[in-house]
Amino acid sequence: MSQMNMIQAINSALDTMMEKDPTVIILGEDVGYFGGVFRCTDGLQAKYGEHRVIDAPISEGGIVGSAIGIGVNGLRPVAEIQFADYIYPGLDQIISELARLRYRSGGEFFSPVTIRTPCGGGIRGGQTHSQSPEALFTHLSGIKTVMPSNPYDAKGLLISAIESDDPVVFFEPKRIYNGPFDGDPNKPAVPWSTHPGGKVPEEYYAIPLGKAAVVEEGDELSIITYGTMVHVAQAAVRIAGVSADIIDVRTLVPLDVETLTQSVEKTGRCLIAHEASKFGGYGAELVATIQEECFWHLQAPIERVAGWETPYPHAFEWDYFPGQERVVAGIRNIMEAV
Amino acid sequence: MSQMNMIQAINSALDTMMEKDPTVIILGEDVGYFGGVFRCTDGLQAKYGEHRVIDAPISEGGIVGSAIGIGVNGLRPVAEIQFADYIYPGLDQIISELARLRYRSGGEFFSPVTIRTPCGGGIRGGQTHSQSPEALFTHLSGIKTVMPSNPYDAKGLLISAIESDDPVVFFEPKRIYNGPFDGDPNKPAVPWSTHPGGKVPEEYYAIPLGKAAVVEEGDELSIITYGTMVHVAQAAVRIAGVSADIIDVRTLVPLDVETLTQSVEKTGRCLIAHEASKFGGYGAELVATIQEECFWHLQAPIERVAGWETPYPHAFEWDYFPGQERVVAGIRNIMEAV
Amino acid sequence: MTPKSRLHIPQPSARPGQPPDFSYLSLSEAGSVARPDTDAPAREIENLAQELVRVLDDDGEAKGEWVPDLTPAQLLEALRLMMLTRQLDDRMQRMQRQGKISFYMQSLGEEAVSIGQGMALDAGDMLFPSYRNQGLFILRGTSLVDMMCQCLSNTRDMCKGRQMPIMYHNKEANLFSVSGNLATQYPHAVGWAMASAIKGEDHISASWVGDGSTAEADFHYALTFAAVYQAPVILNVVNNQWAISTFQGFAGGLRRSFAARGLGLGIPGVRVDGNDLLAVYAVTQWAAQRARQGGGPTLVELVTYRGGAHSTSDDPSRYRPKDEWAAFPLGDPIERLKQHMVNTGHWSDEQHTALNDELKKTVIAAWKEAISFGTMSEGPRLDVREMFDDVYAETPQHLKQQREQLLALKRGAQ
Amino acid sequence: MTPKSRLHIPQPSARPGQPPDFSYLSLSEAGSVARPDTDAPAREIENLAQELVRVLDDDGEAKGEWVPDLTPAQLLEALRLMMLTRQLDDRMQRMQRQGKISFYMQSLGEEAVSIGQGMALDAGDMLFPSYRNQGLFILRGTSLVDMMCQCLSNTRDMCKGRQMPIMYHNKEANLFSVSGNLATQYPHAVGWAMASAIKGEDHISASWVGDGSTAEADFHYALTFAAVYQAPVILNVVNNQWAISTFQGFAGGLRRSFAARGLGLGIPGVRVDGNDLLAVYAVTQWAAQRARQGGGPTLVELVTYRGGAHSTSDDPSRYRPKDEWAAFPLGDPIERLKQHMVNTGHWSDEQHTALNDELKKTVIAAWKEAISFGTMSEGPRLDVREMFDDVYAETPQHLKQQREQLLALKRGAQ
Ligand SMILES: Cc1ncc(C[n+]2csc(CCOP(=O)(O)OP(=O)(O)O)c2C)c(N)n1
Ligand SMILES: Cc1ncc(C[n+]2csc(CCOP(=O)(O)OP(=O)(O)O)c2C)c(N)n1
Ligand SMILES: [Mg+2]
Ligand SMILES: [Mg+2]
Repeated sequence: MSQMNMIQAINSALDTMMEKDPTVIILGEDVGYFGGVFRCTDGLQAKYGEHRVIDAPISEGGIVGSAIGIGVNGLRPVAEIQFADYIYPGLDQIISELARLRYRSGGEFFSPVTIRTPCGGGIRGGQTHSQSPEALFTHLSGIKTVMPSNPYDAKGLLISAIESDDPVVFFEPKRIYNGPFDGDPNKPAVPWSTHPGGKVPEEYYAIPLGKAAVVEEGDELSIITYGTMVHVAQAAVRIAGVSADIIDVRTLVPLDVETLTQSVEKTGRCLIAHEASKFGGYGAELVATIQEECFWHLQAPIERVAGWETPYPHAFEWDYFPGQERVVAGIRNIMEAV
Repeated sequence: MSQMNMIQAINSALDTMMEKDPTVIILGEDVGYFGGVFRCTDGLQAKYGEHRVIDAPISEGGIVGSAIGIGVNGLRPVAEIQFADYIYPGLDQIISELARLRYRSGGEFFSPVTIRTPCGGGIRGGQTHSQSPEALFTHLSGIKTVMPSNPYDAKGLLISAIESDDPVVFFEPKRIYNGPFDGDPNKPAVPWSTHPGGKVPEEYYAIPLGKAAVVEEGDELSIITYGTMVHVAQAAVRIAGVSADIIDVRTLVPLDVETLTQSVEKTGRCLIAHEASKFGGYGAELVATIQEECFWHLQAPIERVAGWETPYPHAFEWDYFPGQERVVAGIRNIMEAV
Repeated sequence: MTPKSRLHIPQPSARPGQPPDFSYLSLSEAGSVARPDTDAPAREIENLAQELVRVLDDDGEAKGEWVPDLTPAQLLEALRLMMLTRQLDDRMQRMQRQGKISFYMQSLGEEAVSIGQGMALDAGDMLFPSYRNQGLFILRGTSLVDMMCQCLSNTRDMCKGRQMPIMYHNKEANLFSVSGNLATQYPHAVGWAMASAIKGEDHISASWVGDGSTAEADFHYALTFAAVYQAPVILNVVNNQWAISTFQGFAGGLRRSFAARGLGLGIPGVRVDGNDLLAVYAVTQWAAQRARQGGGPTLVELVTYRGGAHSTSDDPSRYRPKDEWAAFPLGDPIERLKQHMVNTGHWSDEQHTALNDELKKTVIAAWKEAISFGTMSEGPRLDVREMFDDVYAETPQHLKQQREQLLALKRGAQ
Repeated sequence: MTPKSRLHIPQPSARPGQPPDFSYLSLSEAGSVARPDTDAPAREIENLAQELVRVLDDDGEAKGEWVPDLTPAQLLEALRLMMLTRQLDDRMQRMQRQGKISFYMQSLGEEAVSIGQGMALDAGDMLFPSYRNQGLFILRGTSLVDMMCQCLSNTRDMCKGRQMPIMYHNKEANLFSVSGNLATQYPHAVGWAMASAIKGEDHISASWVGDGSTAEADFHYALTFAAVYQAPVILNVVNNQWAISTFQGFAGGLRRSFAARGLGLGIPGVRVDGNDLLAVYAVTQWAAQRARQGGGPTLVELVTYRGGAHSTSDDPSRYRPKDEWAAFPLGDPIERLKQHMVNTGHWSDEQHTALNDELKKTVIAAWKEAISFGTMSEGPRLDVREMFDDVYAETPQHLKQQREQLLALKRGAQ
């Protein structure tokens, strides 16, 4: 067991899998000699060579497109898209090809591509380095979507993603690369060593895709969230003084409906939080699913706390970010509803 | 007043706007000399010339990208994407540029592009000519999204879309280009002349964006839907023998929340129907919004009837399509819920 | 007055009612283009992207350095496969007209592309076809029945009813799944070739797109990645002059050949008479050898003509002269190979007619067998439960539930 | 043994700790490249994509047919603007280091690109810059204070706080909004030029991308559309040898010049010494004239070197030799123009130093003024209500509600 931040945990997952499985290769912009702009692939090219950790042209569509072909030829590519904000040129290859290949070929062809990409705001990245586009992927059939909230999960889930014969889009909330972030930008940053999720085995382990984690248990309210917002929710619960289940969805598709509904059936109240814009966001699906499954248990409307319906603005980052105050306000609304 | 099918109504909208506003131009694959694979632009190049109705290279990204520049230079481009299934190569330009240009430039630049694209299944198009990807657009800030369900609305809404200084993605449910379709593929096709929406003025008129239409009124249930499914819902209501409000959303963004909530507050029961896959579909947002606004009025869970979580399969088209039976089953579920 | 900038709109040489005019096509004499070594530096062979490699002259004589080493038996096999492709197309086209299948796309006039190129490649080479490469499937032994069953979406459909007609694949035969989205297969081929090079294998890959599709991003991705990593891949552009209703000028084809598109990335381009099976074979063999010996990608442009409608949904008489194909200077690939074989004494008109009749019968017999596995309206049907398979490697909970939901509904409806 | 295909990985000529090596760059003698007429057919001037147009030789002498018609006053203005750009960069880089702004990108070493090209274009020409074209903004009269306020996201920020630093725009000056997404501006420029041609105006457009960005789809879209419609546009590739940590070989730059990328579409390419203001000006003027007279697009490659880090988030010492810039054979654009002007008797070392000091003061004064409109941590702040404006032309209901929600929350928090 080591102390790792999320970058190190991701690096360790990649290292573990490259060691274990010689077919695993990495492809992406600046991932090779340089080790990635966030250093997630640091040292891997030196260790595994230029043919397994490959610097790519600046071409997200080409990266995904060629990764599909690489995967069809028996290798297991892990592609890095430098920022989730830049994944869109690759969307056609993801939607039209990667997600559908197995289906359309009657199960004969598939390409086990994992796409890693840093997402989310809070790093003064403005509208082109802060986006959380997960909802564009969770609507697709044939792709799994993952977003971890701590180093331990990041490693275990990334290993599962790489091992999966299904394509996986793996979102890494970059605001918590170096430490958990509770949503208060004025507090000094804390390292992952202050958090249980910062303890990460050096060796191989896998966390199955499709399982949510109950991060905290309580009985008045269920908070369903993922990524950075898990930590914000934890802080907000303290402030609001409620006893809440906090559920980290972790795998957005396929969704662990059971864990969610069990909790909401118990608490009767539910808040959903994510950083992405609210309208048509992944939270809408969570509301819809829970409403369908737990309608008769609900004692108050399910409330969503999410980004506003605007691009992520540079100067108003903390007004945009659904921080503690907004989560607390959401909790109060729900708790006061009668 | 003329009798028009939806293709003629769209053609008439384009013609009306090109006549009225010399800055309106059309760009797309096969739209010029040939008049479009669905013939929506038939005759327009002959009438307005090759510089206003422009055949484009097969390059959806290039079409959207150049249309943005054309729009910035004071023209008003209407781009056709031949099938909504092929819009993905243009997504980066839509998401990263078209939707954000006004915002990111502090309101100084904008490009009033309208993107028309045929969507939906039921024409034996298999997984690459049947998709309804509206949910990928409705999550974006800065774009309006429209889907008409009849010729009259198609013309009036398309004119508003073209006149709008905001970018609009205009989905045309191709199954109802030639006639309303109630979801039963075994019945003989009926023409638009059998439907009040087939009466279309030759001249200019506009239907404002952002207003839903109450297609039928009733008091037991609200069915909220759009596109082809409006007709399916009408047939299903007959079969189920319920008295229902049927609301045609028409403009998906911005959503006319008021019309929806008024209805659900009245009926206390709500069914949402669309052709796209359910998970993370636009229906999820409708559920979430209505649940938030009308929670205390709801007497049953809101039910979604939608495409399955698979690509649109060629042979199982009618098993995939959320037809009358499924809508009726949904209605029964809701009506029986206690 | 100084000339002024006006938006230039490419113009085809003829529209319906006008006489066909192919004067825009630049042709070379058969046998006139030299065959460089397969390791010639890209910069030294740029002429190949401009000239037109032709072996068969107008009289069916094989000429010059590109004459390939093909036995009469091989040539006969090539002829047979081209004829079989055409017979299949003809039959399926008619079946679509009769409402037996929902859609079809012929490769009429372009048969030499798939047959000539396919023959020049090894069985271990991976092919990423477009929708107009049915010949590759036939060549690599996909049975006609299997192909028809795919078009019928019936119980033996390799795609399990999920794809429109003609979207074949054949895993064992190293033929990738055809996509409805244009050009997306191009970067796949490059990635596959990269993986082959990473693994140190010497299989290469090849892919095909149409002239119109070169405007898509994937064309650029493929060329860029192929050039950067020197991937062992053959990238083919089938320039059949038309992309539905727009002629190749809308893909920039009048300004410079499609073969030239990679020159700026150092990718050699070869422009070849796509209706000359011998030339097609020879050029492909050259490019394959180049790739296998580490010379990286080649971009091959096959100059041909789309003899039929774009698809069964299309009516070309609206946008091009009806008799354009007849005026195409590179003729018909089947006629040309036949003529060559007759000239060399290995074939006769009678044999040709007999073979054609035989192939027609083969196709009809195959069709009979195919429909015994079901048609769209009659006979056995695919199990609807399969609709929910293969979305993921293992069917997840939510899809199992949806399957149950559908089955319950169907039970209820009975 | 036959050679075999292996995945080729492009290698930079030197890594940290190794001596810089620019032997891979092919250079021409100053004055050696002939200047063709602006209406020369693309095929006849392909040499321009290979050779390197240079006017200033190593001694600062202006030579050959490309010597532009620039007065000493104009040259001085160009020098001043390049120096000002560098002073601004230097100041802003330091302000970022001090935490006053969140991010910055210098154009160190590339100043001649924006200044030389911008000067050669008309005020009515529309420019679609990349993030490293700050010189265009300075040249077209955007005040330093406005630029700084943008970087500060303060109350006078033209972007109303919505964009990271350096994402300027200037509508009146015909400068488009800089995007954080690479290369997306390229098809915009082509579309703009198409519209200009449709309207029969004679304004042209120009856009810029880096060497690395040429691998993006938008590069291909822009070239294709520009070629097909013969759009009056100048497409520029600033080849500064690096794209963050990957050198230009990863964009195919070692195989063939970037200027050559359009040859396959019939787009003339011109490779120019990007650190030679006179050559840059002359080539741009040539391309502009060509476009204006209906000759369509030109692809210009400006060979230069990224003198600084990619951005304030980058540390180039990890991937390239520290002294690489000093060894760059095309030198420093400011030094080279200065030397030329000193040689011709229009400038002196003393004047240069004095001007530099003056510009530094100008920049400091501007900074003082800029921060009076607020910094990230102090002074006046943008009104948060503006966060909800400009998403649409008119703020829709749901955004008004969200604004109210936020304001209520903020009131509650007080
Ligand atoms: C991404 C995408 N855009 C548009 C289409 C619609 N479409 C199908 S075939 C075709 C024309 C292709 O022409 P070309 O590439 O020349 O191939 P050909 O049909 O001539 O073989 C078009 C526009 C598509 N299938 N995919
Ligand atoms: C679509 C997209 N992908 C990736 C990035 C991240 N990124 C920003 S700059 C850059 C390098 C660009 O290099 P180049 O085009 O050579 O321009 P230069 O920085 O050298 O001026 C990268 C990869 C981005 N901004 N947009
Ligand atoms: Mg074609
Ligand atoms: Mg660069």
